[in-house]
Amino acid sequence: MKFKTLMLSATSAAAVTLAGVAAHAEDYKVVILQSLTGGAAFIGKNVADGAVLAAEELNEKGFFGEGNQMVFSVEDDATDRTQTLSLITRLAADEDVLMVMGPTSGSVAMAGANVANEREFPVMTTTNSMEVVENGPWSFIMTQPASITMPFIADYTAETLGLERCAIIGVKDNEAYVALQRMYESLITEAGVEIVSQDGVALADSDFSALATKIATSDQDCVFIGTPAAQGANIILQLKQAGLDPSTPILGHNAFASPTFIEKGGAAVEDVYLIGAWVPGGDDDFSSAFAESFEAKMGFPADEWNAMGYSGMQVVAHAVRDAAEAGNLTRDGVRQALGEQKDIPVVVGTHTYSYDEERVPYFGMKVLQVKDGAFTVAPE
Amino acid sequence: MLSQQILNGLVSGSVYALFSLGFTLIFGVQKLLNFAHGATFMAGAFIAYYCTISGLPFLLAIGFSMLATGLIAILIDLIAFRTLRNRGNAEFPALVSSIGVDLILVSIAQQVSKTQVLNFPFGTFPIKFYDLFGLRISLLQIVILAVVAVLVAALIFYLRKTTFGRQVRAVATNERAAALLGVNAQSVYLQTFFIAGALAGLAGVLIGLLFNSIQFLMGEPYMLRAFVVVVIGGLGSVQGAIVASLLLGVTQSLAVAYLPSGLTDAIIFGLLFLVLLVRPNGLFGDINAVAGGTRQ
Amino acid sequence: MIQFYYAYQPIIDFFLLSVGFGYSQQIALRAGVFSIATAGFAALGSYCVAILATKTGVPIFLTVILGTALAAAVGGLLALPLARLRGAFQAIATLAFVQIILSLLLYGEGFTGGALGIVGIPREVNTWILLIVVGLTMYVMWNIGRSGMGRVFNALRQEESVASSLGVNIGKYHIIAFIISGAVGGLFGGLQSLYTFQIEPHNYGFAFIVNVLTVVILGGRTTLLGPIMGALIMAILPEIARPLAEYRQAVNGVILILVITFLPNGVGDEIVFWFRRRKQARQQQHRASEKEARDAVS
Amino acid sequence: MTTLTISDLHVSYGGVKALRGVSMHVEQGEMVALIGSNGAGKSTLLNALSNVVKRKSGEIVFEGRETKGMSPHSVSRAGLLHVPEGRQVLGDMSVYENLQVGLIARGKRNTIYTLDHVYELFPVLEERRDQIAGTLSGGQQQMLAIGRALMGGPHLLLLDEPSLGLSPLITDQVFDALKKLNAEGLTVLLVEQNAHRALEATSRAYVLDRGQIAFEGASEELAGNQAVIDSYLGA
Repeated sequence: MKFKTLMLSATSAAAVTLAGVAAHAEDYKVVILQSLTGGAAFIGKNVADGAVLAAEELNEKGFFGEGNQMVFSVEDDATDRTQTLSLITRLAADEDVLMVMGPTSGSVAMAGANVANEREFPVMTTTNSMEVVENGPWSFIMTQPASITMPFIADYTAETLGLERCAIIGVKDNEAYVALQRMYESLITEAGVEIVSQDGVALADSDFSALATKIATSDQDCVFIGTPAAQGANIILQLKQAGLDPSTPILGHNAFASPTFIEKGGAAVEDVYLIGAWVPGGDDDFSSAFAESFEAKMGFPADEWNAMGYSGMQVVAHAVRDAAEAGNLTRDGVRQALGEQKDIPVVVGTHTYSYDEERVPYFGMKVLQVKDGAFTVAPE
Repeated sequence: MLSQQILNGLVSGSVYALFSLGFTLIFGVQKLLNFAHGATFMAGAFIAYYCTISGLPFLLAIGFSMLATGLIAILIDLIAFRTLRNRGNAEFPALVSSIGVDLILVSIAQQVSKTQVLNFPFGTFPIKFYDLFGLRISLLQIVILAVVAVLVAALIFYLRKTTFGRQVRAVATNERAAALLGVNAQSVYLQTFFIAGALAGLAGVLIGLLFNSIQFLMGEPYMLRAFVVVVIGGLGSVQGAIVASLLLGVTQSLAVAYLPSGLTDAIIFGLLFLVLLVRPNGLFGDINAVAGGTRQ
Repeated sequence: MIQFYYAYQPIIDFFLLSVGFGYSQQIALRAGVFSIATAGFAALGSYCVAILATKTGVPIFLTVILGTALAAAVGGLLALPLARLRGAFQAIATLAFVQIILSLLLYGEGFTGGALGIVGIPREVNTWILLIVVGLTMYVMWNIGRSGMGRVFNALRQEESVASSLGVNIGKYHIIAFIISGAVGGLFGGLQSLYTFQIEPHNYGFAFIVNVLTVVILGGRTTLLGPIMGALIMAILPEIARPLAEYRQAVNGVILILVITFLPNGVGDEIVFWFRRRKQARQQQHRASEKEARDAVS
Repeated sequence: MTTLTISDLHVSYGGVKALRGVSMHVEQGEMVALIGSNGAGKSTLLNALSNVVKRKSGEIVFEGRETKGMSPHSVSRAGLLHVPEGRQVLGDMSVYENLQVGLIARGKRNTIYTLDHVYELFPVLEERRDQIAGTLSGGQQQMLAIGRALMGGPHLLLLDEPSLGLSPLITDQVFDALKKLNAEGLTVLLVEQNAHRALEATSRAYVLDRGQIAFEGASEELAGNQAVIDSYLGA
């Protein structure tokens, strides 16, 4: 009895939250469900900010046609699998919601994919994990899997720079970073680069003195660092302080493409190579306009995840509009339209976003280099 | 490379010592595990960081941060420990309530920092390197070693030679007998918490500076390390904690240098297990207890 | 009701799993063992099931049994060194045990998938299975509570010296408590594997330890109702406190402090104790009125 | 002048009534014995005097001041020093350090009991000043416990079973020291199971039986009253 009363009060509390998003016939209801708190907040919060800006702009521009608009709400998956499961389950039970943009990453994204496929409810997770795609036809990924991004930096290592002996530092306790690192290792090994050492740090670590001394005193002609931006900058600082030969090229992946990287690393990260989908400030009309309006709205410059969120929302909006125009404004209609998106203008990569037949996203990458405290496109 | 790694380990170990001393002091006096010690350490780094970026001179920021973490520790005692202690048999309840305090402090720091990794602005402390018999040592490392050595000596002097230190040890050994001799145990508790908090706060600042990184979760690995330190050194033993901290720092450095670095944790926690098996009271648990061994 | 179940099913499942882990934690505390090893047992059980289910053709129900047995065996082994330790040292040693398990899971990439964990575990467990297993676990716990073993555990928790003076072999009962704690932890770890498709070492870290401790502290350390109440509150809290989402951890912290300080027995135990006291009072009253009646007649 | 007055003191331990209306007094300069069988409530009475256990009701007036609500350390700082049963020396600390801790209760009060005085009374403490207290023999620990209390400048010394576990020879030494202290003017309340020794050393005595004063009078008189000794002390 007591149990029931408690559960009922929980239900009504939830109903109040959802009532905020009123439904009209010409409203396209999408929920942006990202990690606003918890371990992946540095991704999810930024993606959500970018996506919200995009949705507002599209509504303002009348993108969906006369009188129509996208109605969106932002929810927090809290980087917590259980809460994600319950939120998506509940959203799936609300027939007005067409799709969810989210959840963010890791096991949370995977959990979201499970429910989505079980309940036939389209989700576009932020992650790049192919397992989400393989989980079923209703779960999509927004970012490019390692098999697409890592060749950019691996080719640059082996061919453009012609390096031969690489030391690798990765994160041991985060699956996304491990996956990127493994991909890089196999690509450069194939290209004939020798891996001289492999070390894993924990995300919470900050003491790299022993590791830095070990690498600074060993023999290699490049160091690849596959960690988050702030941690990577810190590792590079400690490597340089431990006396690493300043001419040794240091390479990283797209996690480094964040203002934090330069801010934390200062002079130590000068000349570091990395890949990024986003060139800060933008590198064509669309992306420059985005950079400007984002900074005007938020008061700080957009980073890679803001740009990703903004781009992802463009794709979602096109899919929703295509479904509506095809007269099939159902979850299944949106799902089909999403998987068929081709050459959507975005602000990241090579500026167009497409899903292939396997629903793998492609928008390209750029090899960047830190020069004079800013990201610039690396010399070919 | 070997001697360089030992040096790295000694520097890390000396900061572990600073961190663990307060933890072991509280255990020595109260026989309670203060799980919020890691969060106090984190708070020290945070407070000094925000003081520094708001323009306070760095030394003043350190002083302010130590004062603040000392007071935080006193609050922890008042909020989480006092009622439980008065009720008796507080060992388990106190662990739980200090975990509660830990969650609160970490959550606040998470909100304040928006989960970002912070670092002291460049130039907060001059980066200079010296070549010492082929060893590369930074000014900061020298300062840290010196500060820790001075503080540890001061703490030992304080516990051994001053009236207050004797009161601390009296309460640690036998609280009731101490009360009958006119020792005010409550004030001893508050003072040991203050000292423990201030030392943890300083350790936080030093770690934040040395490794260039301040974040809301930074306390957790240090808390786990402190468990290793106090078990190997003997819970409540000040000398034991110092020796064990340095040993741990060096072991860890060498493990990273010569073994697969992914195994470091398994190695140090395995070591802890081994010590518990062979010597349940720690390597130095019985002989060198300063803050008191087992309560009579 | 069906609609309700449909919308809240993950919360219900989460609640049932929490209850299971809660019993694993509770049995140790109940016997006076200061253990936080449940996270390690759960990790062992879930990885055993996940590895067997994805890499071999072992029937699913057998994988769960093997996972349970593995965790129980490790629990028994763990008890041997722990029997020599007391209080705080037991807590630290069990924490070290969890850390060792986690770092081995991260390190043994070829076998455990490292940080990536194991994916594609068949989803064989649903609410009904969880409900049945929780029911069975409760039945076993109930029997332990009623048996002599339950009384020995109570004696051990309250005063070890008294128990040993009564000729109780403390070590033996600690080992039994650890084996049960391991078995239950491993069992629900295995079920969790088969429920969530995917597991990673991170699932069994500090957050897990705090959650399962909270369930038992909040609910109660001695009664069957304890973990149920604790898990119920922990499952509902995030739903009704969604506006506090950003401070969820802090809210958990405040709850821990308040409960352990002002309601040291936990919500569930307090409820059971209240009913027991009322029953006793009624019986006394009943006897008194009977006596009165007799007196009046004679 | 009356040093200590106890009126109608009741103390309960978890429902068990340990003291049931005890009234007694100790005059300045007196050495008074409190005797009684095991479990009569002697230690409880001393613990209630030093506020280590809370009383249920009754009054305790020490040097004209009601001690109710004072914490144990304030009571000892006021000059009421309690040498507990089993001596309870600070086992990890040296003899000298134990004596130094004793100083805390003295505060700024003047007293004739200096370190030299204690060393004169118990020369063995000076010989072993750097030894760890836990390694002393039982008799030496008892001397240390008394010496430590003296450092606190007592106006009233409560002694709980000083002869417990000591050889007759050592017991003699301890009692000689107590007599000497009393002769110098120290007020002492002595709890003993060894009734003959206690009565021989003191001027007045109380017999405690099941939480109540069963008999009081001059020690000499009591020592001669074999009937009382047999019925209350079972010795």
